[in-house]
Amino acid sequence: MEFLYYPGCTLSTTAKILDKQARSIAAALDLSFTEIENWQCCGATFPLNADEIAPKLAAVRALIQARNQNKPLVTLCAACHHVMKQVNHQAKNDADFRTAITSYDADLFYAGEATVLHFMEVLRDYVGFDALRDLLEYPLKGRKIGAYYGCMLLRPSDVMGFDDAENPQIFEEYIRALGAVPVSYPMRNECCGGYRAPEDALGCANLVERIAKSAAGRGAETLITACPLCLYQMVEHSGGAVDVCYFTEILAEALGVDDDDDDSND
Amino acid sequence: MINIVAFCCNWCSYAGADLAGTTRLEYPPEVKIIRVPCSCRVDEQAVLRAFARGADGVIVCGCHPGDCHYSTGNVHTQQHMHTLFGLLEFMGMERQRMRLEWISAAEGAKFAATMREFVAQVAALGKNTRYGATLDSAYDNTHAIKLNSATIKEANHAVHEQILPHMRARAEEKLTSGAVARVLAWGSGAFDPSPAPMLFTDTKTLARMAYNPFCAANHSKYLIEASRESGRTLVFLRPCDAHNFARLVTENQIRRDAVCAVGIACGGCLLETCHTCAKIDHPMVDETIDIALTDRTAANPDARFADIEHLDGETPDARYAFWQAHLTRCIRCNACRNACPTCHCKTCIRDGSHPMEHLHFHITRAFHQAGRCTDCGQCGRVCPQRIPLHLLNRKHIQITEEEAAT
Amino acid sequence: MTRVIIKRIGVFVCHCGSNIKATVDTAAVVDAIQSDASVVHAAEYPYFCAEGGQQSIINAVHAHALDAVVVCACSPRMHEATFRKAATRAGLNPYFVEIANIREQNSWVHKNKEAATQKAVQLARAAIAKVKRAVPLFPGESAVTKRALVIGGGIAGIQSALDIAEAGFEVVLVERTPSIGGKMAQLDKTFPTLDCAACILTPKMVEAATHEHIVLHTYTEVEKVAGYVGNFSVTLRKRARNVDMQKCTGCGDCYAACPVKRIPNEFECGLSNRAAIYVPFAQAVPNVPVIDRERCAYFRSGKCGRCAEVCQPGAVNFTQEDEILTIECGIIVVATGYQLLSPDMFGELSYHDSADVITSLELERFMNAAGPTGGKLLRPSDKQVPRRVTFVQCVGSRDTTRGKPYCSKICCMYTAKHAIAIKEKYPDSDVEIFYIDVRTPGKNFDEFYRRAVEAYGVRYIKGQIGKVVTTGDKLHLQAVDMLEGRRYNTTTDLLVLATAIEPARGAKTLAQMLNTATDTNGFFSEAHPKLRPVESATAGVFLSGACHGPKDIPETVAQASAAAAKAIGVLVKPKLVTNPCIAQVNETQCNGCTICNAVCPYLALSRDGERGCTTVNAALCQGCGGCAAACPSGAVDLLGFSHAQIHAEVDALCLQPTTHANAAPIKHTNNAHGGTTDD
Amino acid sequence: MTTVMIERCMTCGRCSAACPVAFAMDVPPHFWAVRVRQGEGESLARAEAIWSCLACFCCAARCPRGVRPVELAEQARSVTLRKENHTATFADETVLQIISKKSGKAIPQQLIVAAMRKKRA
Repeated sequence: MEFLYYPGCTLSTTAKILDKQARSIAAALDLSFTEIENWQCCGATFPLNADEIAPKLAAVRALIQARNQNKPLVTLCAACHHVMKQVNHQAKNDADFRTAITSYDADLFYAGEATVLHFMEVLRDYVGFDALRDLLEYPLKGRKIGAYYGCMLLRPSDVMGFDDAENPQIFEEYIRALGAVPVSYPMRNECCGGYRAPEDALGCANLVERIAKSAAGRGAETLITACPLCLYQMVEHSGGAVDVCYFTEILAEALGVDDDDDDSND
Repeated sequence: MINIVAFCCNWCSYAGADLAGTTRLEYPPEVKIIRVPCSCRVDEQAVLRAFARGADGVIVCGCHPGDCHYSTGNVHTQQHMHTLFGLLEFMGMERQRMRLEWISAAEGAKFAATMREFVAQVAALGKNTRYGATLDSAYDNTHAIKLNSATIKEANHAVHEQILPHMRARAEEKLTSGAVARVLAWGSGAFDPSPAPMLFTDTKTLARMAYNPFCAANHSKYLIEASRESGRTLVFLRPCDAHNFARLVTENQIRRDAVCAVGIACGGCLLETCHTCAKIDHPMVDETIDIALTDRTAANPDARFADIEHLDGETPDARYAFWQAHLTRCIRCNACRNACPTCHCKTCIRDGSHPMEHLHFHITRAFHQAGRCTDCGQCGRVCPQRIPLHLLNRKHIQITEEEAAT
Repeated sequence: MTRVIIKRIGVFVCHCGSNIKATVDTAAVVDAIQSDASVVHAAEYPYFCAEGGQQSIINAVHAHALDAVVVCACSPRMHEATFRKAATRAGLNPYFVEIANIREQNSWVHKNKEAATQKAVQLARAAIAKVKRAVPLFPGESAVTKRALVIGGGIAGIQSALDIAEAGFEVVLVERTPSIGGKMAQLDKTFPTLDCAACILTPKMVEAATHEHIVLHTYTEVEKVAGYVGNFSVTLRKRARNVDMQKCTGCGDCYAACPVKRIPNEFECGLSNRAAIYVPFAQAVPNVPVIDRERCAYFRSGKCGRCAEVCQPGAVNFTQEDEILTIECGIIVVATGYQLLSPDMFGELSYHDSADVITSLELERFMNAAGPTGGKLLRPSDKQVPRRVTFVQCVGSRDTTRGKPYCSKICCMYTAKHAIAIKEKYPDSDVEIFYIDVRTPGKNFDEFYRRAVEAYGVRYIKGQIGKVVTTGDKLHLQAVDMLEGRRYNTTTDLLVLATAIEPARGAKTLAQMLNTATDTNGFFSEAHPKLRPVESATAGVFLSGACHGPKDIPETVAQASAAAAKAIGVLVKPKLVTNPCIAQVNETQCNGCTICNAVCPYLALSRDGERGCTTVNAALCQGCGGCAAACPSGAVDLLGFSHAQIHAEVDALCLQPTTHANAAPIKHTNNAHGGTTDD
Repeated sequence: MTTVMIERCMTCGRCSAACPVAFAMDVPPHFWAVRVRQGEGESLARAEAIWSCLACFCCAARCPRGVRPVELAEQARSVTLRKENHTATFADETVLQIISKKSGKAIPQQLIVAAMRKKRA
């Protein structure tokens, strides 16, 4: 199965490890990932003003490539994923938006035809968790792992279509497939406060503490996340209450493709 | 003075008109109301009749969607009138002369306002001379639109040649075993390009069976008669034949159990409609012969509505002139209705009507196929006057498809 | 139908005082229409609707041997019935009367006298043209099967069944579960009087089961409905209980002996367990167990049979099969009730995550003395009495995104009831209620709610809960207090969700079987929201209770009795009179293509396979005429509004009056649609 | 002025109950739609709350009426920024601020971009 891969700016800088792990996993699972040509930063946030067109064009250009090559567009970073799905949804459902992008640049004619997938959705829907279980070299027996979803993968749920926004299960099923014990805790879909990180360290610490406590209270030893900003926030503010890593790390480990090369996560 | 006929449903619009009266809301006396139990009672004949007798505008009024006294009557009204008005417009009648409006029993003011507006709109157009009471001899033939219809493309004769032996073999096998009493297939005529549907009952005659790009007749209609004979009938159906076959079975015209239906691959024939045909499936058949060979490479389904759009782009005057030029040549030979697989009424509603009503005959003929026509193109094919009758059908197909898409 | 050739028409032009006469020159109308050869008498009069006016029409019919009457007057919606009765008194068929509406649709909406007069003449001519093509019509009759079918054995169905049975008609009461009683049987107390639900319901259940006119079928579902008002034929599937109803004594030995015990009890909302052979609750009617075949060890593996061994009367019967019954009945009462919306889609409230988040129906079971805790309110997690109980209203109600757009109507009141009940039982406990609006319209309702606040100290907080987090034995609530305008974070021991109510499972399927409509929310639609609130759009199908929308018990019972009264109104009739203006099929023209069948909203048309043509069920046809318009060959016509009549009206209105006045009468061919050739 | 369906708000308060930071806001989310509806959008634009919004979408996700307060916050922010004609310089300062404060640590790129977006007119 062939996919177009959109790494995004964070995965090219501070979260190279996420990129690397994903690529090794894809190779191990026989998924063909072609990096999208000349990609531009997605903008990290989806503008909620109807009149802001320019910040969405980078996403439109990536989506057009996916449509033209007739391959699903795969993302890893929660922010990129959020922006891609939001822009795709708007292009599909908002005729004014379509007119606006075409007026901006006549080459940009796009109506939401591409499919946007998160790497986790590829694992679930194209590989299958059951098939994944059979491929493991080193199942994570007995490990207690909690999923930290954060905001951007889940909400708004009608656009993201990722999972039930209030009681998501996809990461838990993934953890279970890897042989570990999923730890479900109520705060797993709450916000880490990332958007306020520059100006309000105290507020962020507060939010992260509530999440970490909730997870630790249910016995999670490790938290996995798909978002570099969530990971950064957890590392910054949780005071080491729980161990946090990318969701790809545990799979790389279980598959035995984790080559421990640490050019890395910091 | 113009003349407007308003068909009003008893429960909403007629009561709304009464309310306009009770509250003394004036509207022009050109409007005359005919009371019907439900707007769905208004058929195309009533509307055509009104125009034929000199009405300059027709308005049909019913309950708002969801409020129908008979629960879903107005849904049918909407479908019927939308199609009928679209067809008339396509044939050059001004759309402003026809209207469908939802008016509730509480909307006296809306009734009066609608009628004022509609009368003004029709008055601006003046008396109706199109498809109306008087024959309009003033049309200018020089305006007639030239269609850039699909040019005849090559059919894939290889497909036909490859399949014909299999067809003969299947026919022989079934006739010999007694599984069927007759076989309906094309038989070669005196000349090569004139194969016609034939009933084969004797294996000795099977050599006459033909399958080539000139096999234009649609088999399905012949099954109406054949399936009523004793014993089963084997029939060979291309996708177009099969679609009409399924339609006729659904409409109880073909006794399904009396037919052994064999789907065959189609290489296309030299029929106008083949050039935009996208059908490759064979609904309701019992068995198939090499249907994977069906070749649509020469067809261009995207061009299906090209002529329609071309005509739609013209002015109503030009469209009217186009259809006048064609339809006044009609000699009412009824070949179109005899060949049409969905025209199967025992008696035709338009039998014995006035020459002016030839025009209405064709509107009616096309309108009655709405939602049923499979675009097989037989109507246009058989017309000795070369009237492009299939365009009327395609117009309502376009209307229906657009409606389904919204 | 014999065609009567109408040759002698009388036209009566009414002045309606000055209402018509002021704008229409009535004398000119009388003059003008006499040019029609068929009009043998024409007259004007100030008020034809008055007794004198009617009498003058009757006299004219006799004097001039009229065979039809046209009245130019007010709207037929006003006096058509009056003039038809007058015609009947004069010995004419009432359908030989046509009205030309020259008041509402002429004199009242036009000012120009000349134009209005001319239009009046045209309208009169249209009416004359129509009546010429009239045929005598006679209302049909159909018999009434003197039996009612009530679907659903909750309080609504029980009440309707009892009322109809008391009127002396036989009733078949069908219930899907093993016992009648419905949701009310699960309740503890009822608002606003706090009387015990079981105490008032169980006597009614027993009465329904023992009533001489009621036949009870529990564990039974409706499979198919055929027929029409007065003559329904309903197919029921009576599921195999595997216990002989006659032999069983209700001793209970079987379920005590059953080794399969850990099945969540549906009646107890899964809060306690039952065996594979069980009665749903102690007061079940009938008190006869059923075997849950999916769980029963005998049915799963063929091994066991303990229940049969201990059953002394030998009532357990593993070979029993589903039974198919056909019930003939005259009317059907739908009383299928409601169910609770699952709170699973509101994940932030942690119903899935914490045992101490429960629904209000689960709370009813905890509070009920016959419930899983014997009436003690114990939190599910640690079986301790909660010190604080928090309620949240509108979980899924008034919610256009994840829930239902409507107000579930009963939650405000039952939550107040729960609060009072908890305070009564545990006066030291702390009860807090989050609400959006408190809605208490109803007799003694607001007083009851105020009592909760004033006498019991229940704390009402205008606000909602946004997130519930469980840590240890506490539920942490992230909430808002709207009156304070700020966030309110608190903890509680037990959280009760007032989840929205929705139509019972299968309501939509049943509605399709009955060919009646449901609203956008899946509740059964009434025929008219104001004037026919307990009738469905399908004649002979009546609505009882919450199948029609959220309702409390008093309202349900009131509607159940109303439905019963309407039903009895049909059942007492010796014959049903049918509307004569119905579809008619010309069988020689019909080729049985069934295009018309598809447009009929009442399934009144069907193809007669033998004759190969469509036939009309006169009892079902409501006379909309959709079929007549749909038929391509004109084989279907609508009596009273026939093709010929409508075309004649069109001709009269469209052909220019001047030419028309001199023209010969329009020729009419036998072919209903056939064009005439006179223009 | 807004694409948010403010008229649907029935002031149930679920947005403020859902918001992880409403407790610290001068004007909690349940007031937002009402303020705009009453023509007091200006006062919302002046509120500190619109800057403390995390854009986490909890308010929108849990609103029973499909109102999206989160969008109002962003729209109010843009109104303010556009009025005050904030330029790129302001945003760049913010970025510098982040980087200087956290120097030496791995600040994810997306945070820098998001912060620029938030503060740029």
